Amino acid sequence: GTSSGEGERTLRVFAAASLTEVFGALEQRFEDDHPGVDVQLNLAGSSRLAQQINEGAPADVFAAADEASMGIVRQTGALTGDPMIFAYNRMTIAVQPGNPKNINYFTDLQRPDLTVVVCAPQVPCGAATQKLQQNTGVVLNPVSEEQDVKAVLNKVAMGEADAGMVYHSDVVSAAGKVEGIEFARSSGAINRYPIAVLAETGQPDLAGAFRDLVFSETGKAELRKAGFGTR
Amino acid sequence: MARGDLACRRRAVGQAWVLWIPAGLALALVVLPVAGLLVRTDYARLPALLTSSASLNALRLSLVTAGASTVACVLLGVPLAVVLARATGRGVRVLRAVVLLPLVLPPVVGGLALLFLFGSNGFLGRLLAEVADVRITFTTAAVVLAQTFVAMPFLVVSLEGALRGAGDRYEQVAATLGARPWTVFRRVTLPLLLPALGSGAVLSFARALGEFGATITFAGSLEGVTRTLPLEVYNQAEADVDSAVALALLLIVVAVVVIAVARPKAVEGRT
Amino acid sequence: MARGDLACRRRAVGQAWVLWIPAGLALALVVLPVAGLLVRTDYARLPALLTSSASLNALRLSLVTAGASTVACVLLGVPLAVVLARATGRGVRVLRAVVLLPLVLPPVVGGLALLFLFGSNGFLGRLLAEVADVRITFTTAAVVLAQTFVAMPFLVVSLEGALRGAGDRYEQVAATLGARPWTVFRRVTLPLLLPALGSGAVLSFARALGEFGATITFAGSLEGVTRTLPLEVYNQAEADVDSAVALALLLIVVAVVVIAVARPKAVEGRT
Amino acid sequence: MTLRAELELSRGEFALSTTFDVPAGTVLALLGPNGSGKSTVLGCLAGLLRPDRGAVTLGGRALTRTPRVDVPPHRRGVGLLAQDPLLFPHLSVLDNVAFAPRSRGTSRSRSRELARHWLSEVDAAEFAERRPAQLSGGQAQRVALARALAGEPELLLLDEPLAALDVDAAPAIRGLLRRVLRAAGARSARATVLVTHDPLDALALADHVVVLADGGIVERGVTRDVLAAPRTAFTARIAGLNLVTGTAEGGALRTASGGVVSGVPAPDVVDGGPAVAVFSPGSVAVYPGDAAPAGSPRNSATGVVAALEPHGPVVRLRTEDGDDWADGVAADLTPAAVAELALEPGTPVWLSVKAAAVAIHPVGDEIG
Amino acid sequence: MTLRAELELSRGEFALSTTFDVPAGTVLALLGPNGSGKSTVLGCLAGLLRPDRGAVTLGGRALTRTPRVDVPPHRRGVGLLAQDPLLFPHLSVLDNVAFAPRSRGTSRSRSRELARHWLSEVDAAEFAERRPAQLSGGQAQRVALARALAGEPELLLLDEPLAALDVDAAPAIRGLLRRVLRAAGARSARATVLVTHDPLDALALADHVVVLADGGIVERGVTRDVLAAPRTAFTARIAGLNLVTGTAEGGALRTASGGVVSGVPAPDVVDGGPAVAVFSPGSVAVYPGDAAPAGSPRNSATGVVAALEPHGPVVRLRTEDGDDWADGVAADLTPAAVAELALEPGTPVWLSVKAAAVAIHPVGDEIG
Ligand SMILES: Nc1ncnc2c1ncn2[C@@H]1O[C@H](COP(=O)(O)OP(=O)(O)OP(=O)(O)O)[C@@H](O)[C@H]1O
Ligand SMILES: Nc1ncnc2c1ncn2[C@@H]1O[C@H](COP(=O)(O)OP(=O)(O)OP(=O)(O)O)[C@@H](O)[C@H]1O
Ligand code: MOO
Ligand SMILES: [Mg+2]
Ligand SMILES: [Mg+2]
Repeated sequence: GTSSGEGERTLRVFAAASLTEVFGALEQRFEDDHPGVDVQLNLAGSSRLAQQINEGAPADVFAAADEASMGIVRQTGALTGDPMIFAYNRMTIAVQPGNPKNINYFTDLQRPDLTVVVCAPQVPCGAATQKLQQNTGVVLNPVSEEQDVKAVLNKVAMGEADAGMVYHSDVVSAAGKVEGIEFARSSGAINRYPIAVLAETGQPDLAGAFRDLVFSETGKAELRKAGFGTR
Repeated sequence: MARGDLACRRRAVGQAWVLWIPAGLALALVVLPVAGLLVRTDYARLPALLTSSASLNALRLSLVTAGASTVACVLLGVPLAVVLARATGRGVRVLRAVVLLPLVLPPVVGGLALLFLFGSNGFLGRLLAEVADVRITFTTAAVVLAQTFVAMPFLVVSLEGALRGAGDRYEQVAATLGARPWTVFRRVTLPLLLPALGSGAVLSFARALGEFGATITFAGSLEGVTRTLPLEVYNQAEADVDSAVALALLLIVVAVVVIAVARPKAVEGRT
Repeated sequence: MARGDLACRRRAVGQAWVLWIPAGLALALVVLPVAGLLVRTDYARLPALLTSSASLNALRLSLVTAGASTVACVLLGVPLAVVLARATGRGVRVLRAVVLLPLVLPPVVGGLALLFLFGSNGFLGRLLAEVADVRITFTTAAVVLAQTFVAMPFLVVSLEGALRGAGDRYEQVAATLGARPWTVFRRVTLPLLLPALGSGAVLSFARALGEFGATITFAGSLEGVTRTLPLEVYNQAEADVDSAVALALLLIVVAVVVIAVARPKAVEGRT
Repeated sequence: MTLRAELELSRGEFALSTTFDVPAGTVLALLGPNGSGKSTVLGCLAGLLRPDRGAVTLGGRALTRTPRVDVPPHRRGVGLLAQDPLLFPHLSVLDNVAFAPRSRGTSRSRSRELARHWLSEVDAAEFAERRPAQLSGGQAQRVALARALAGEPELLLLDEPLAALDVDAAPAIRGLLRRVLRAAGARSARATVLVTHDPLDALALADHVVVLADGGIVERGVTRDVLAAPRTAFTARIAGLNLVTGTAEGGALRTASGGVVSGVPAPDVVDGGPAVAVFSPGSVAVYPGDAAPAGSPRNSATGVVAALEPHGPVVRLRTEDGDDWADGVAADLTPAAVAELALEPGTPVWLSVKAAAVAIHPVGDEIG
Repeated sequence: MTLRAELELSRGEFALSTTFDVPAGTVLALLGPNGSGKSTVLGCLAGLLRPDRGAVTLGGRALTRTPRVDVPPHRRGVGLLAQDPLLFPHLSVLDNVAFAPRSRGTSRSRSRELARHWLSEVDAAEFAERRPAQLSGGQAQRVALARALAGEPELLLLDEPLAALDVDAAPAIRGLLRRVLRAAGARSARATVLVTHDPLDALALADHVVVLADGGIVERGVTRDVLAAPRTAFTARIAGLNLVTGTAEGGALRTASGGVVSGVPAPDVVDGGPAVAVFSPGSVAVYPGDAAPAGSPRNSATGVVAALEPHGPVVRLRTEDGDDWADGVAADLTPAAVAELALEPGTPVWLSVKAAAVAIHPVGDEIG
């Protein structure tokens, strides 16, 4: 669909909120490549997007931040083909710039003098944190279980919390407002980002083209720039 | 009100000075955080942010939808308030409680409820799709619907309070002068209700303007179509809190302008 | 009101039947989505959900905090409304607009504003930490503060409308009878304000009960401490929409009970 | 449009029970003490109050017939001027008065024309553009009257229309009401019920009078007859007359305490039946308490001065602790006489009335 | 507590400008047509309205002195009974009356006791437990009066306290006011300003009278003097007298149109000065229009019957289109005379008044 003669077409891409920057850039690129096509990003939490799709939202592409959300949509047979993983994200400890509290290991987060913030177990980053705790036997005592990872990041960035469990990509996008502390066991909880074209789409060609853009070198470069891992 | 012997060049009744203490506290509670926002704003980036197409689209959309839903609230809510305030019977008391429900529903749940009703699997959604080939979800109409849903109780409750407080003496007089109920409504109830309608409409407009949860759940977040200013703020906050704060400032400015322009006329213009 | 010649065994003024059309529409807009929720609820799981400790904790916390912030709204908001409604001078008009700001701030931004003020880098936050070694963020007090911040304008606006509508004739009479301003406030202004105070308090309570964005931003979300029912609903919705809906039902039931118990006394009990 | 009303209603301890007619083209004055139910009756006629039991018909059309018929106020063709002016605060004076014609579908310009007419009738034309809040008490009252009249209702209900009016306005408005209420021609079909405390209003405006007390009718009849020959103490006081109740006995009246009041019996007095003696305060002579009056007056008794009040050119004296009929009697004296007799509250006096000045009336079954 | 007031204020087109004193222990009656500014004056005295310029002192204490002093209402020690009863709707009748003592710090039980006392004084004790909404118009008025009196204010302001009262209540309340307002002893220090339309109230209650018209004082003096010898048409009509203005000329009055009214001049009449002729309606004889009256009456002129109104036992005739002084004159006739002369509106008549019945008063500079 590169012909501009067919008039305005709209491609609706439902993407997890954590993909805001990456997909914003890809939208621009895709629209440049496909004149007459307007990409509309619907950005929200993955599970909310899944809910919307199941209630009949007009989506062409769905990019989720976790496999569980994709699974909810898949169950209803709304996908064409299997979802494909296009990005990875690993957990990291976000601390204030300069690491004033001297946090170096995951076990440091047990220190009673620290204010720690994590995601709620119901959201992907919280699930990952929980998994890490199980793997390591560390028991965190957070002051808050946030609903999304950006909230955790903000609490650290604003100095309310000394440390927060976030994704690597979040530390990258925070551009110096927080510092990431890598730790060895983080590989035990890798988060996978799946993407799929929806069965109800009226324009499988365009949707496929967008998915391909995500997997292209351009896409990968954008994802890496934002701190995601790619295949 | 009816007699003006003491209505002009009146001296205001003195206020107990102790009232100023809690009043000042209340004011501080409201003003200080907002002032804090102002202090923390990154003014250098304001111009760029405010002129970005995303912001302008969101602003335009917010004004249009909040305006439309305020109109809808007034058109539907005023009759509802009048009926509830003046009707007698026990069913009415239950209805009164029901009308308040959207107030307590977390907006996200309200959005879900709307989705369940107007979504393509919902009762009305299917009906509309079959009969008129119309889809509501993810359209600007859905935004207006969501905002109206959450904002209407504000209008209804403020009007009902005013209606009960005022009593129906003037309406009774109008009836004895031969005015049919519709005339009474139009020429007596409504004009006397104007001050309360003013504040009620401001409340609904404000609630609609700030509405987030129900909108994102029911209408999604599509730029230019359903991404209102609060959704754009949320979107920005994902990327960068400071730009979200700057955008929120825009919202504040818009609100203050609207309130300052609309309120004096509606609320105070009853000389 | 003053004369009761026509006050008892009164016939209600007839309502124009055309009013029932928009009123019915308005009612439908509110009732149908809620009914949709009821239909979609998975009743089999209700008992388990509602007795889970997370739900019970959230319910308890919600009732306590919404109650406390309603009390705070009343204690602070009533004086503010009286001062705003009765004071003259041009500064007052600006103050009036300022009081409405929390209404239009998206709650998340409101939460940010509170964080900027009471957070550990905030002006008051640092002050409190140094003077009293008290941290507010992430505590139940923060929840109450956030709820009070967002709910107060509702109280103030509804009261102010009522105060202006009623005029100050009775207050003037009281002053000529030798009542000092504080006595006038306590024995005349306040009792006459009761119906409006009733609906205003219900509005604030409802707003506080449903508050989500400011709470999660400013107070965080920790079971038993800051995770109120809306936060729990939101949390559940991430994992399982149906259980979120069921929880929302709990919220609805609580709200209806509170309103049904509180409202008739406050709003209608003025015979 | 003849009005027939039959009303029963209770409000707390107060119970109303009345039946009366107002023939088309006539005015009925409703008199009675404060709280006797006058405003309540008007409320029922206007359709603002619902009687517990009763029927109201206007020109044969049923307005109320419990429990089924209850025509709403706006379809009754009534006009009510309530005890409070209750002008619509948001409308100008002109639009207030134009309200009724507008409501009946008259064009805006015609309604305003009508309103101007009625405003000038009540001498309030100059206030046309004001808000009600900018009127004085009496001005508001006049505008409210104009508003009620402008509707040209078939049944006009006026609750103390002349209260709050000054000495110039009151007779002017009374004259206007006379013209409007009693005019011949098309409008004469109108029935009017007028609540008043002023016998002058009743005399000037009403064909018939009904006197209410405690929710019941205690007296009724042609205005002049009732006021000239009142049968209850209240009516007598309204009419400015003294009235003593008792039983007719040989052309005189025997009081409950056994005394006798001589007088001129009316033709329909029945010996042994209940009756009243009526005499004017001007016919009561007063003597200092130590000197029993000698001479012709057949009725004399002792009392104590309770009050002395100027009453136009004379001073009206009222007694208390009186012997027999001389209790609570009013007597009019010249100021000179008051000074000469050194009368003041507490002074014991003799009262005397010539029998020729006393009328004895039977008290019929109709009453009570 | 002597009250001294000097008030200037404008409200729209209306401008008030008055100066008056009320010596301690006396009552001033404020008379005047509707809209003349009576309620406005009370509002200024009570501190509810702020005069543009002026001063109010009570017993030497400045209550208002523009532009600086303006004592708020609750510290003035005033009690105001406004034209509307305005009972607090949320308090029982008893608590309404107990409001003022409570506000001054009296204990609850003592306040209630006081309230019960004042309620029984106005004969409203039985309503103590009711809400104001359950009172009739007159009942509410009485309770409002009790409320104003219960405060035992140093300055009492009463705006038509007797309007809406029935014939029994009005004299009773008038008596109560007399007792309260004019009692000797501690309370006699109180000053009272009483607005009324009724000359009877003024005569019964007030020491002095001030007559307002259009915001200015047109007449003032001792009540009896002013009402007996009114110098403005309005006061004359209040007092029920006819009044003709003109210039004194040789013991008679020359009117503006050149006619002469003969009468008995007062000692202070100055030839060539402004003066008035005053005569009562009862002294005016009326003859059919075709027969000029012969005989002694020195004043006679023609006019046309404008209105005939029952006025107590007589009929009061008012003329229009009159020749010279005979315009707008009132004459009292017996009903029999009216019938015999076949008088009705429009009938031309001759009026005549004996000079002995006409008093000629000078009009002083004090007026206007
Ligand atoms: N809402 C009420 N509840 C109980 N009693 C009431 C109520 N309203 C009025 N009443 C009583 O009903 C009686 C009749 O009142 P109504 O107003 O008809 O008197 P009225 O004849 O018009 O008196 P007035 O001359 O003082 O206006 C009074 O005794 C009054 O106290
Ligand atoms: N708010 C106002 N604006 C303009 N004019 C007003 C206002 N209030 C009152 N007036 C005018 O002021 C004048 C004096 O009013 P006031 O109420 O003092 O009269 P009053 O002597 O008490 O009359 P009444 O006997 O009718 O009660 C009136 O002409 C009235 O129309
Ligand atoms: O994009 Mo998410 O669902 O906030 O981790
Ligand atoms: Mg009445
Ligand atoms: Mg007045």
